Amino acid sequence: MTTISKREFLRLLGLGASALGMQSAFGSFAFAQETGLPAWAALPAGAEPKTGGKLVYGQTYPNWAVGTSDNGKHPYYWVDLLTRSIWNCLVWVDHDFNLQGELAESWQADETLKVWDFKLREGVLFHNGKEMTSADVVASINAHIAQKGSGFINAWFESIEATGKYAVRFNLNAAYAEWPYALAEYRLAIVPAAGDDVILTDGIGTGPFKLVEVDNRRGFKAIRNENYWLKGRPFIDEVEGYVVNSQTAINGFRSGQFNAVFNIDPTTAGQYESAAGIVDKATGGDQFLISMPKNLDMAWNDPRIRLALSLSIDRNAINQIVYNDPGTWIGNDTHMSGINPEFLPREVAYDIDKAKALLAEAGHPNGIDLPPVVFSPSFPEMPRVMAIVAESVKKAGINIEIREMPTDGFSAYVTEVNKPYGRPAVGPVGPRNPATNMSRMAVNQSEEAGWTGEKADAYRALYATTIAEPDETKRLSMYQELQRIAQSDTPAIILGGRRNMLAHSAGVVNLKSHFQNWGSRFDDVWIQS
Amino acid sequence: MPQILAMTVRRLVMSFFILSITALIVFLGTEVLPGDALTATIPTEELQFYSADQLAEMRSELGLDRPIPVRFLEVWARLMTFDFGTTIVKHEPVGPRIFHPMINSAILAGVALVVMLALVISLGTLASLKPGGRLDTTISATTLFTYSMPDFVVSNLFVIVFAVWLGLAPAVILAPTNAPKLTILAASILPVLALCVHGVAYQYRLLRAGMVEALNSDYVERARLAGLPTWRISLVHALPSALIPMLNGTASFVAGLLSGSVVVEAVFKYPGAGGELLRALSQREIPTIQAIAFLAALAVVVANLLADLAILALDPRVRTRSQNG
Amino acid sequence: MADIPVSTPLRRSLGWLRSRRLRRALSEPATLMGLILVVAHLLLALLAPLLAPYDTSALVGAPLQHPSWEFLMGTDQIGRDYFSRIIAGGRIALMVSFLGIAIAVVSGTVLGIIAGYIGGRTDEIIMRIVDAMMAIPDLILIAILILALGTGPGALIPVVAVVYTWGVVRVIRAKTISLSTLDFVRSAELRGETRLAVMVREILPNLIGLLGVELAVRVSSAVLRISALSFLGLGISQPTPDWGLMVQEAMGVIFTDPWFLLLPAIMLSSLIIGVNFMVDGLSRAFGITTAELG
Amino acid sequence: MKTPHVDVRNLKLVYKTGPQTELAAIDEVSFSIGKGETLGIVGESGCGKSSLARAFLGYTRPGARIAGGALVVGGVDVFALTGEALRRYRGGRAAMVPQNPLSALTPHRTIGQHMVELIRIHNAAGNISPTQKALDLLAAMELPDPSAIFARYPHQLSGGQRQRVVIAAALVAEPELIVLDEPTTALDKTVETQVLDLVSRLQKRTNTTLIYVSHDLNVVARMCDGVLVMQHGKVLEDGPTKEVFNAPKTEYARTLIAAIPKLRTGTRPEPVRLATAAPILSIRDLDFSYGGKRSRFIPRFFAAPPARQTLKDISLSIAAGSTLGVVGESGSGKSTLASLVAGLVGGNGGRIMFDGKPLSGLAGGRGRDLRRRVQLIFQDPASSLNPQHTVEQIIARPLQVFFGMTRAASRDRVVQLLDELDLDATLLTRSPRQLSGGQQQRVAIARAFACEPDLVLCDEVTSALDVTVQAQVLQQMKRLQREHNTAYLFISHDLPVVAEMSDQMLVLEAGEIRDYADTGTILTNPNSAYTKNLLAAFASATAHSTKRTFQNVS
Repeated sequence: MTTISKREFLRLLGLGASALGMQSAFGSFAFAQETGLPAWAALPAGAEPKTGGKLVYGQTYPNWAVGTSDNGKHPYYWVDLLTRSIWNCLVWVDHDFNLQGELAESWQADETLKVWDFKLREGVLFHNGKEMTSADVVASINAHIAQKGSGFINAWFESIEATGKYAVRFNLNAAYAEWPYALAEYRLAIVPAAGDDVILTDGIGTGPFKLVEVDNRRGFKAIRNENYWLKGRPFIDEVEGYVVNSQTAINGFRSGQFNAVFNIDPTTAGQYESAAGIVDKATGGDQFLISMPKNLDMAWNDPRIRLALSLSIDRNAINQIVYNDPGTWIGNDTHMSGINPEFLPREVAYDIDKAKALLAEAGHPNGIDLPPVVFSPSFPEMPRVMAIVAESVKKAGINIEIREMPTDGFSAYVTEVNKPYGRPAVGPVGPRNPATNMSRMAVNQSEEAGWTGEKADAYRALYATTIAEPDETKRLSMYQELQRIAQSDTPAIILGGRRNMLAHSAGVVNLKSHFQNWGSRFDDVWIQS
Repeated sequence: MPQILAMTVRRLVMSFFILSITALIVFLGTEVLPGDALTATIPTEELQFYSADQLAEMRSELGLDRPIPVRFLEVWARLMTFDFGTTIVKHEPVGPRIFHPMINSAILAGVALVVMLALVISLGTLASLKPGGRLDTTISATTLFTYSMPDFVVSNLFVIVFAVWLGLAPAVILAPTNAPKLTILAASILPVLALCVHGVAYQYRLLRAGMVEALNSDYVERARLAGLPTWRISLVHALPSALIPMLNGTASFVAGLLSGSVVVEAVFKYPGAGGELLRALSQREIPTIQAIAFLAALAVVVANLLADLAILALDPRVRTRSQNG
Repeated sequence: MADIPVSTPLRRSLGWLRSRRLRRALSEPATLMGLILVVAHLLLALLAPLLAPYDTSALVGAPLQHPSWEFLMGTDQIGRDYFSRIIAGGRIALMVSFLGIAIAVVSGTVLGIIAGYIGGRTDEIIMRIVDAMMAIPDLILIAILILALGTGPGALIPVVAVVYTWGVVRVIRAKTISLSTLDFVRSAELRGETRLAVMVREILPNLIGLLGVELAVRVSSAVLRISALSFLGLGISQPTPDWGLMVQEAMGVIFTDPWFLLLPAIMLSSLIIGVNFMVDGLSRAFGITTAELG
Repeated sequence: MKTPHVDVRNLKLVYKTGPQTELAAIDEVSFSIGKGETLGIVGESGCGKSSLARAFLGYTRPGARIAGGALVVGGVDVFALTGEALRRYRGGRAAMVPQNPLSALTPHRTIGQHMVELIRIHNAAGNISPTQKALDLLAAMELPDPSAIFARYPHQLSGGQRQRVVIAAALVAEPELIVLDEPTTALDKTVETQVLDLVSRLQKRTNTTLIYVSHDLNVVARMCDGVLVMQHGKVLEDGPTKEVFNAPKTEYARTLIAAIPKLRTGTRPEPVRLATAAPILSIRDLDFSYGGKRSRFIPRFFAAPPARQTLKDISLSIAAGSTLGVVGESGSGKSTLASLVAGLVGGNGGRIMFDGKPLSGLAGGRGRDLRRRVQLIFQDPASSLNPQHTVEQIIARPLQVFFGMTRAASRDRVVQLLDELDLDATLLTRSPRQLSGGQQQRVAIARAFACEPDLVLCDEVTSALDVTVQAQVLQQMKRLQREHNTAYLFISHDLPVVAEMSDQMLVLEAGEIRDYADTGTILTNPNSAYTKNLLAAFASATAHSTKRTFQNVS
């Protein structure tokens, strides 16, 4: 008799649900009955977790936002320090891109896809001992809306109301089939209800660790939350995280100060492995993007030139040289990531001759000088990616300077060169579900970069229809159609995509790199020996 | 003595003017910029949430729309009263934010200063016992060599050798910014040494030049001919005079030390004002930049004032002169 | 009856004396080594494009290769020829420093002579500005100015000039003051020479040696500062080859490929050490004291 | 024959001049001195006398070394001493009185600290406290108020006081040999006389052997039993003072002795000229004080305020083509007088008339012609000639400024001027640093005469020169005066030199005129007590007063 693991069984169940076209409308709610833990929290077979120990990790992702605030206890400023050590959201996206209920046990939409009911997990205690109820969720979400916490929900959000002690209802202003995904955004943490000016500032959440000390912009210390709602978790007694640069991370790891480092520079993997470190790669990670402004009289207002630029970027070289990961997916010039099932690869992604032909067609047979773009590095390897891009496009006769600058330089460029609003937004974009991904060129005003014209209008119209479509299969093809529209006009160019990597010492077990920078969990990690 | 007091007061008044000019320079460098200070301050990720009207409103709220002289006077008044204003985006007071980093940096620079002076004076005196001797040549060559090593290279090598390979000290300073100052002190051993490697050379050259001059002087020759022991000649007769050129260079030296500590702090991740400054520069957090630059200048001016007083104590001729004039 | 000259070599002509001083200075191995290093660095900076086997930004091989005949110093993290980048790594910093310092030396000399010779209130005003400018640590001042002006060579040159002028003013002023007490200045004044003539004709020629030394010392210091800024991520940025930036990049592979750090560090150090040896020897030969250099 | 107290045999001292080359500063020198005797070592600058002085203490300057010979003091082979023994010998058995007492005293230590330190090091206090011993020594040096001196810093003392202090310091351990290196060069003549008398008295009491090293032959003649004449590191003459001075055996010694400025009270030249010529410069009731006013040339924060040198009620006149000599000691105001006339400082009470027209204020405010006609020659040519200019540029500049000459035209004139001062035309392209002191000063004189002046102010123009060179320069200046009919205001502290040069003399003390008359009158019949004193000081110095017989032991 074939034994099917609980996990496998649930996956099959999920497939069944998606065959009905309703998978995303109904949250997963199955529990591993024996342990009282949700299925996604199950440990690998044969695991013998140990309790105790301390995880000290370094994180190379510099979150510039945190520097603008003194309040290190605010979850918004925790993308670098990995929010989920302290807080939980209603929903979590797991390592396989599945939605999992975190503080929400299940959810359901009405037929209009405008009213979403969420059932909350019962018996969840905040770090301060207070039980989490719908009042807290309502207060938290309202605070996020007021503080403009996530650009991905504001456009649709109408109101939230408590429909019971452990139930809340979202009312949207338009149909949104993938609303729960939007709520998985790391910022949308659930915190205890409090006054408008106090809420979100006390560092109290429902997460596996309780905040002991935050050194604003440098690091934090936290200890085990004995009342964590995932029973028997976490395994570790203490966790400390520090924001460091790539080199400091290596030094700290090799000197034994860190037993894990998140977001390592792929080139430095050898520095960890030569010190007995274990490198773990996620299926995906952030992509590097330039969205092309079209409001000024610039060469790339011509889609042929944008396409030529895209076609002349040797993305395989990036994968090979920077990530030592030849043959992996390459970006398709939309925000869609290779790990999205809806991802639609370009038919031809690298073709110098075609690029040259396009340039000639656009009136630049001898090549073209494009205006410089500037970026501020978020991931350590980013300057190298940019160097390869700038170098490889030369082969097609395109000269473009991609200059590294601190954040301010970027902004100065924006305000000086690209008045009034167009900006060559160069930066990393995190992988999200298609609804969120595709919204970035449609509703997110900072990233649409002034994409105008017939195709932009068609794209926006189709986007509204798509997220109102309840049938997932249909949505998938519509998402692909959206990608085709975007690709035909190339308003943005994806330079390359990284796979998040972390390194940990052999003593740290079950620490997994998540494709979303902020997605890593700490409640299922333990320290061996 | 009252004359010396009067002179001190005069120097204090002068320092006040110097700091005012410093404030002006900092203001010009930070606020009278090409581009808009406010929008530049808001990180890219945040900018999406503001409309043009909101930005205009914030600008007028911050007073960035007023004439430059008015704004300078305000900045001047703020800096002079150590009220460093609030950060542009979050309206959080700058003072408390940079208080601990400043103290930590002061500890680092202060300890480095003391260690360096002790090192320089003992090396300079030792070398002067036999000018041109093997010790003298060795020290001169070594300091010149270490001077040529960029501080960012030295710091990194220190981390690799002493922390990663030998494990004598932590490679990354994890002590929180507001840690007890003894913890900070303990954490500053390697950074201080790294600072010294580069910094000692400059001071040593000045001191040695002073020592050579003093040792070639008539009064040292007289002391030799009068049968005084060599160590006594070096310490009692030559050293105090030799310190004067070194003390005259205090301003550049302390300024250089603070420059170096920005680099060293970055390498060690020392919880000091250097890191705060780099962050502020990256984000164009102008009130913070102004505050740190101003406080650094204040430290230099104060150090210079102290050096002047030390010269006054060391050289009775200057004392008499200041009484007369 | 003729006077007895102080010593025989003084009978020779002026030019000969100068070269004799130079020769005496260069007879010291350290000075000679310094001069050779400096000249080598200057030649390298000037001729880098001719000497480099590859384009400094071209991706010519697999990343992180060890030295070979094809790639004399191996390749860097993205497969650019490291040798080509190393020899070009000082170009921008040196050029920016040299031009910036040249401006600083000229403007600093003008201000310094005026402050030192005219004295009085003019001196007071100039010196208080000098004090204020020098009170701000140079790295911070450079960073602030870069913020305002940017990091292109066109912006860095004035930044370097603005930051380094004041030290020159101080040194030149001190020397001018000591020169002004000499009687040849009195003599010129008694002849009724204008102040400008006294400054240009009488004082300036006596500053030439000091100015040369100032130029060299400050160029080396500016190169260090610029590379430190690159290291911190505030200065020169990719793909321009720069030693400070290279050191910063090399830190990521230090434990497996240490020469990536050593090569740019050695280049930077040898330039600084060369300048210092050269300046030490020459200033000894031309009687410029360390104290004068400030 | 008595055993000599100090015995020098074939002493050779060399300086390193290059990696392989050495220069002998003292070459095979031998002589000896008896106990309690006084030996003078004379010679012009660079003759090796200072190196010899230090060698007595077993000391050579860096770069020099003893290359041979022996030096025995009281039976001790000095060159054999090392380490602790050498240290105890220095200051203990032999002591040195240094040349310039201001620079020889550590500036940041009080006189008391200096003295007590030495007393402690040499255990010289006996059964009294070191402080008491120091006070006693200072008192023995006839210093007024020793306890006040004790607490002062060197720069707070007068030159004479400092000189007494360094002598007291040398006496701390009652050494048997004291070497005095140019002990009174920095002092005024009247003070020098007092100090020398004091040293003589102390020597008599303690029977110390003394060695005087000096370029001032007057001092040696006055103080020493025997004298050693040195040139280029070699001893040219060696014998009892009287013999050497009265019957020098070598040409060099003859020249040296002939060049000593002497007070000649005999006939004065051409007094007639005074009576007939109109005054080119006349000064009436001149007052001047520096108080409150600073020279604009001295920056405020750096230079010490100048001494409060004041002039009171100065009236004088100089006839065209004649010389008025001004004599005074340091602080008498004589340089201020020159500065005022030259226009280096301005703002005075009283009147200065030049050729019948008022001459006042700073030089810059005077007309070009006035600036040309009044020239100043400075004391130190090393300072008054721009080291970066060639001789030609230096002399040609006034020609260009005042006569608008072109380069080519000025070249001939410069050569001519050089020729007038016996300077070779090959010097044209030299820089001042390449010239000897005498040549430098003659270039400075040529520069002054290039202006074709009517009045030349000479401020201590020969004090930096050796006596033989001084004699030459003075001769040339006299000749130039005759040829150009130029008037001189000749200022010096050296009375014989002034007397030699002047038709009339003026004696200044503390800014006031003590005597003003024909040179002959002043020398023979001075009015004031001050002038009499001054004359006495110079007269006694000049007299050959060997009080003892010199024992020639060599």
